[in-house]
Amino acid sequence: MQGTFAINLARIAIIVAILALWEVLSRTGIINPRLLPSASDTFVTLGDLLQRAAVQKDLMVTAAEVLAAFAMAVPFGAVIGFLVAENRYFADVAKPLLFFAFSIPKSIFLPMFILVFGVGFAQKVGFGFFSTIFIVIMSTTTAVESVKVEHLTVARSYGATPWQTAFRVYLPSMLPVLLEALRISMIFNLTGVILAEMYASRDGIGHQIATWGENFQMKQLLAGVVMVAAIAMTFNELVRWVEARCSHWRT
Amino acid sequence: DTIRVGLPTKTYWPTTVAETAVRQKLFEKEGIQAELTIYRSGAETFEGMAAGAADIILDPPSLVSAGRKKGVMSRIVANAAMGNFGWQLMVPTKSTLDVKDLNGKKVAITAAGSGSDLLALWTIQDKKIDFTRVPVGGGGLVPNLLAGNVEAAVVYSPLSFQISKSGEAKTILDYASAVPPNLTAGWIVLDKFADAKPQLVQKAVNALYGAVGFMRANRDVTVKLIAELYEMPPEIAALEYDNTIMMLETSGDMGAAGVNAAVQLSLDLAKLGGLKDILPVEDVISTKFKPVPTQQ
Amino acid sequence: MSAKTLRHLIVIGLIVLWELLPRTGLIPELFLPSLSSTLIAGWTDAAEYGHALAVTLYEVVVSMAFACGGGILLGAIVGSLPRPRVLIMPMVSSLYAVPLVILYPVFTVWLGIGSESKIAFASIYGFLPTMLATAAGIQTIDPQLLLAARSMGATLSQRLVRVIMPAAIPTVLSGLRVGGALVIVGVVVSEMLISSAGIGYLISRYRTILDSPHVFAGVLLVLFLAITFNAAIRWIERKAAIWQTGTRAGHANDEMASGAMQPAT
Amino acid sequence: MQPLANVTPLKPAARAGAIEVKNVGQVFRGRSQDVVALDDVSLEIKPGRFVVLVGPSGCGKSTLLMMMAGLRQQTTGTITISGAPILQPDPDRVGVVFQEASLFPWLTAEDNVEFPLALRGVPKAERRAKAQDALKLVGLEGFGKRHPHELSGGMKQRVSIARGLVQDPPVLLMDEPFAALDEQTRMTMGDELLRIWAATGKTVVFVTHSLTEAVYLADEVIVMSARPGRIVDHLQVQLPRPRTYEMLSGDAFGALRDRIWRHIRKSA
Amino acid sequence: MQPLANVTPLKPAARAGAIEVKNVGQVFRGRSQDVVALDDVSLEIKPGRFVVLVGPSGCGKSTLLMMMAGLRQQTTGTITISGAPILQPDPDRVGVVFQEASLFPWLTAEDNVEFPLALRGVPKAERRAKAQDALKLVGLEGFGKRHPHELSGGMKQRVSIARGLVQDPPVLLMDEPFAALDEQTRMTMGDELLRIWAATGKTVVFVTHSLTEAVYLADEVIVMSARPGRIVDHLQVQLPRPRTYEMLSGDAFGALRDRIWRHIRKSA
Ligand SMILES: Nc1ncnc2c1ncn2[C@@H]1O[C@H](COP(=O)(O)OP(=O)(O)OP(=O)(O)O)[C@@H](O)[C@H]1O
Ligand SMILES: Nc1ncnc2c1ncn2[C@@H]1O[C@H](COP(=O)(O)OP(=O)(O)OP(=O)(O)O)[C@@H](O)[C@H]1O
Ligand SMILES: [Mg+2]
Ligand SMILES: [Mg+2]
Repeated sequence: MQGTFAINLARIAIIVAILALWEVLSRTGIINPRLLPSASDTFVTLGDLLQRAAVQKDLMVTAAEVLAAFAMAVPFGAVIGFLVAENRYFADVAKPLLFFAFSIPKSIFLPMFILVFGVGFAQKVGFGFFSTIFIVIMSTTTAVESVKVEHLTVARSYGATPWQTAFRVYLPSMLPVLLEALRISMIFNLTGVILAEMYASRDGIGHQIATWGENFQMKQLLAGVVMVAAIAMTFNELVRWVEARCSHWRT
Repeated sequence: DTIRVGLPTKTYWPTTVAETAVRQKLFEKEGIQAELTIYRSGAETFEGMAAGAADIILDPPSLVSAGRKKGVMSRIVANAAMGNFGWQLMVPTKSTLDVKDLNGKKVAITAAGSGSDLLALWTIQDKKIDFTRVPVGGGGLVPNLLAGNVEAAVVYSPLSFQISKSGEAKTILDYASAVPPNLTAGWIVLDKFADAKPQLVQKAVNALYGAVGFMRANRDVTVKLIAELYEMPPEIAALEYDNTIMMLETSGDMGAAGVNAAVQLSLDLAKLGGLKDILPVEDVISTKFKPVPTQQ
Repeated sequence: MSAKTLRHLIVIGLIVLWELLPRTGLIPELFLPSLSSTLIAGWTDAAEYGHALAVTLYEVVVSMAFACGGGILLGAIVGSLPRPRVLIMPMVSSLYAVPLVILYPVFTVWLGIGSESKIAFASIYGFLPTMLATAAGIQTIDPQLLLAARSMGATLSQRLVRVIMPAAIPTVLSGLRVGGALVIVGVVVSEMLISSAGIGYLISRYRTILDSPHVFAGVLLVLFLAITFNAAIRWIERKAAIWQTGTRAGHANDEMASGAMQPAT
Repeated sequence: MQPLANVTPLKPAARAGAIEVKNVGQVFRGRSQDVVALDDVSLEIKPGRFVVLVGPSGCGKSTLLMMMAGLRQQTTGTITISGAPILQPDPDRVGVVFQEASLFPWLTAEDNVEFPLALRGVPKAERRAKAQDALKLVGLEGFGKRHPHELSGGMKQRVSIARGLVQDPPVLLMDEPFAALDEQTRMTMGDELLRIWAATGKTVVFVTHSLTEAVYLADEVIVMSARPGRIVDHLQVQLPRPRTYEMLSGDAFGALRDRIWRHIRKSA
Repeated sequence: MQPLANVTPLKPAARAGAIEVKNVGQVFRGRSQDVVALDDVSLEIKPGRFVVLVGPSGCGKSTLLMMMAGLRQQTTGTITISGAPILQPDPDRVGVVFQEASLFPWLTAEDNVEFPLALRGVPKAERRAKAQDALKLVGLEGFGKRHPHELSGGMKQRVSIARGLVQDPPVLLMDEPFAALDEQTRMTMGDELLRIWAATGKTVVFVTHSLTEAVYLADEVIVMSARPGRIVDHLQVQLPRPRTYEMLSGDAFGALRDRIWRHIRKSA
C-alpha cells in the first residue's frame, strides 16, 4: 500500500509531462500549430464545445448508442466465447469462421447495416455490436483457457451447476484477463459507433467529429478526440477500480 | 408525409439548401416533413438511398449511371449545379509552382474516384501534364498540403476559401471557371419512389428550389446560417455565399435546353476516373419533375 | 456429423447464399455482388490485385513483426514485473482509448502517405491487444513456478523464456490471434482511408465509383490474408502443443477435462 | 406439475453409504504407450465403515478415489454408491478431500469452506456458522479471513479438510488428508475425524501412507500393489473402539501393522 | 580486462556450506493485522551437517527455509550462507526442494529435472545423463517422458526431489520432501539421501513431520514452536552412522524422539 502514493504521483507526472510536451511542441512551432493546436487551446475549445447544447445532445446520443451496443455485445459475445472455449465441437465448427470474420475490416459492412436498419439508433447500435462481438468472443475464449482444471474439478465434485461454475469459478479465476478484454471491447465498441456516425447520421458526436475533420478545424477535432478518449478512459478507470477490488488476493 | 433527404457531407452547399428549406418551413408549406441525414461522401449517400434510408439525395450523374448497372434504378430529377463552385487547385502560399509545374509532382485528392479525383484527372488531360494523385481523405487535404507531403491539393469549398483567406494557401486553378459547364450535381430519387410518390418528390424539389430562391434573396440570413452550420467566421461564409450559393441552378428543370449535353459532359469526365459503363443520358435523367419554387 | 463436415457445410452454405442472394435480387448487387461476378471482376484485373496484394502483404508482415513481437515482449515484461505494471498498464490502455482512426489523416502528415504510416497505424492497432492479453495471461501464472525458477538461479530473461512464455502460451497465442487479425484490419483500414496502393486502396476506390464486384474482390483478398495468417497460427499451435500438456488446451483429450466441459454444454 | 407417482428414492436409507466396486480397471492413454493404472479391482464396503486405503506411491489410490467420486470414468467395471451407479459427481452421496489442497485462491479460508454450502444455497448465517465450526475443528480458528497464499502448507490442507467436512455426505473420500501435518496435529485431527464418523455414521474411505495411522483409524485396511494397481490384501481391524494411544504398543496392533508393512515392502 | 588483484572468493572453501541465522524475524503485513511468523530466530549450522527442522504446522519452517534460500527477505536480522549474506537466490550456494512439488506442467519429468542444469548451460548429453541418474535414485526410472499431470502425487514429489539433487549445491534445503511418500519409499529415499550427503559433504536442512524420520536422519534436530515461530530446542543426535533400522527400537533413539515429541505436543 505504501507504493500507491508514489505510483499515483508518477502517473500524474507522466500525464503532466505529456501535456507539457504537447504545449511546448505547438507553442514553439516545432510542430505547426495549425496541425497541432496547443493543449491549452484544445482544452479551452473543449470547454466551449461542452457548453453547447448541440454537443451535449450529441454526446448523450453517442453514449446511449455505445451503452446499448456494449450491453448487448458483451453478454452475447461472452456466452459464445465460453462455448467456443469449453465445447470442442462448437470450437471446431466456429473458431476459424469467427476468426475470419474478425479479420475483415468491419466498415465494409456499414452499408449492410443501413440496408437492414436504416439510418438511426438501431443501425449505430447494430454496427457497434458487430464491431465488438468478435473481440469479446476471442477474449473470452482466452480468458476461459486460463482457468485451472483443478479448480473446475473441485467445483464439479461439489455438484456445481453450470451457472454456479460460471459465476463462482470461471468468473473470479479469469477476472484479470476478462477485465482486460472488457477494456479493449469498450474501445472497439466506441470506435465502431463513431465510425457508423461518421458514415451516415443525423446526430451523435461522430457526426460532429467528421465535420470538424473535413473542415480542417483542428482545435475542434482534437477537442472531439479528447472527448471520446475521455469517455473511454473513464470506463477504463471504472474497470480498473473493479479490478483493484476483486484481485487483491493475487500476490 | 416525410421525405428523407440524404446529403453528402455537412459542409457542402446542399446542406445549406436543405437546412434553409427546413428553417424557412418550406417543406411544411408544401405540406410535408423533411428528415435530413448527412453521409460521409457522395458514394455513401448513394448507398444510403439504395438501402432505402434516403428518398432524395444530391449526387453527380456518374453515380446514377454506375448505380443502374448495379441494379439501383434511380434518376436525376432536378439540376442543382452546373459547375464545380468553390473547387480549387491550391498550393501553399509560399510555393511558386504553377499548374504546368505540377508535372511529375504529387497532388492530393480526397479519394480515388471522387469528385476531386475527377477534377485532378481533368487537369492532367486538359493541361497535358502528368502528376500523381494521392488520396488523403477530406481531413488529410490541408494537413498534407501544409506539411509538404504533396505539392498541391484539389480543395473543396468552403475549406478552399478558408485557407486562402487565412493565407496558408493560394489558388492556382479555379475549377468553377476552368471546367466547361457540366451537370456536376443533381437531386436524385429512385425510380420506384418517383413512381410511387410523385407528389412527394415534386413537393420536395419545390421546397428545395424555394430555398435556393430564398437564399439568393436573403444574403444576411443565409450568410449567418452558413457561418453557424459550418462553424466558420462570417467572412468565409460570405465568400461561400457569393461563390457557390449564388451560382446554383435556380430552376432545376431537367428538360431545359443544354441539360442533356451538360449531363453527357459530366459522364464523359467520369469516364476519366475509371467509370466503365456509361449509360445514355436519357437513362440517367428524368424530366417528369419541374420544380416550382415554394414561395416564402 | 464431424465438426469439420459441419464447418464445411456452413462455408458451402455461405458461398451458395452469396451467389443466390444477389442473383434473386434479395440484396441489391450494389451491396453484395454475386460471388461469380466478384470472382470475374478479380480475375479480369488480376494484375492490379496482385500488385495491391503484394503491397498490403508487405505492410502486414512488417506490422505483424512490430505488433506481435513487440506486444508479446512488452506484455511479458509488464505482466511479470508488478511495479512497471501498475504504472504503465493504465497509461497504455488509456492511450488505446484515443480514437486513432479519426486522427489518422493528421498522422500521415508526419509519417507520409506511403507504407510507413500504414505500418505505424496497424502496429499500434495490433500491438495493444497482444500486449494486454499477454500481460493479463502472465498474471494468471502460478507464482510458485516463478519462485521455483528463481531458486534455481534463473535470470530474468531465462524466466521470461523458460517459464513465463510456456506457462502463458495459450494466452499468448490467443493474444497473437487477436493482434494479428487487428494488424490485417489496421493495414486495410488505413489503406482505405489514405493511400495510393494496396488492397484497401482498391476497395475504397472501387467503392467510390460504386463498383461493388471489384470491392468484394478486394474483400476476398483480405479474407485470403486472414486464412493464411490463421494457417500460420495453427502451425505454431501445433508446435506449441507439446508445451501445453498439463494446461487446459493439452487436457483436451483427457476425460477429466472433457468432464469439466459438461457445465458448459 | 403433477406429482410423480413412482419416484424411487435414489438412495434407499438401508443402503446409504454402501460402496461397491466391481471389476474396475483404469487405463490412461498416453502419447507413446498406455498406462494400466488399475487392473480388475473389486471391493465391497458396508455403510458406516471406516476403510483405509494404503499402497505404494503411484499404485492408483487417488485414481480409485476419483472414480468413486464420479470425477473420472473407469475404463471397465462398475462402481455403485448408496445402491446406484456413480457416473458423475453427486455431492449428496459423496464428498472428496483432494490430495492437493486445491483451494480457490480468490476466496478466504472461510469462504473456501463455505463454498460447497453456498452452491446449495444454504443461508449466509447458517453456512458461516458451519464454516466456523469446521475451521475450529481443524485448529484454524481465527484464520478464516486469510487467503490461501497467506497460509502454510499444513494450514491449507486443513482448510481443505474443513471444506470436505461441512458438506456432510454419507460417503467421505479423503486422499492423504494429513500428509502435511505434524504428528500432534495429525493425532488430534484423527481423533476428531473418528468422533465425527462415530457420531454421523458416515462411510469413510481414507488414503494414508502412515501404517500406524491406518491401523489406528480403520475398521478395514485395503492394501494395494503397484503397476498395475491391484488389491493384495483386505484386513479387518478388530481392535475395540474407542481406540487409544495405548493400543499402539499392543501386540494385536503390531501384528496388523507388520502384515501391511510386509505387503508394502514387497511391492514398493 | 586486467586480472583483478584482490579478488576474495565468495565462499572460502573452509566455510562453504556454513549457515548462520542471526536474530531473524519475519512479519507479514496483512490487510487487517500483521502476522509475526518468526520472532528472533538465531542458529548456526556447521558445514556438512544434516539438520532436521521440526515444529507444528504453521510455525514458520517454510518461511525460514525461503529466507535461507534468498527467496524472501527477512524483516529483521541477517542470514549468512557459506560466509556471505544471502540476499537473493544463488543456486551456487543453495538449492531448494519445495513443499509443493511446483513442477513445470509443460515439461516432462526428465525435462523438469534437467531444468536447473539447462539454466546453467550444461550440455544436453551431460544433463540428460545426470537427470536419468537422479530419476533412478528416486525410483522413477522409465517415467522420464511423462508430464506432471500424468504422475501421482508422490511421483511428482519425487521428481521435485530429483530436481533438487541434480543441482548439487553445497547447501540443500528440503521442505517436507517425503510427505507424500509411502513408508517403504520414504525409507529407501531417506537412505539414499544419507548416502549422497555422506559422499558429497553437503549441508542439508530438512523439514519433516515424522519424528522418527527426524531422529533417524539428523545430526541435529531443531524444534520450533508456533505463533510466533521460535526455536525451543536444538538437539544433537549422537547416534553412530551409518544409521540402521535396528536403532529405531533402541533406547537412545526413543529418548530423543520422546524429547522432541514433548515439545511438539506442548506447542501444537
Ligand atoms: N492423467 C494421467 N495420465 C497418465 N497416467 C496417469 C494419469 N494420472 C495418473 N496416472 C498414472 O496412474 C498411476 C496411479 O496414479 P495415482 O495418482 O492414482 O497414484 P496414487 O496411488 O494416488 O499415488 P500417490 O500415493 O503417489 O499419490 C500412476 O502410475 C500415474 O503415473
Ligand atoms: N504470504 C503470507 N502472508 C501472511 N502470512 C503468511 C504468509 N506466508 C506464511 N504466512 C503465515 O506464516 C506462518 C508460517 O508459515 P509457514 O509456511 O512458514 O509454516 P510451516 O511451518 O511451513 O507450516 P507447515 O508445516 O504447515 O508447512 C503461518 O502462520 C502462515 O499463516
Ligand atoms: Mg495420490
Ligand atoms: Mg511449510
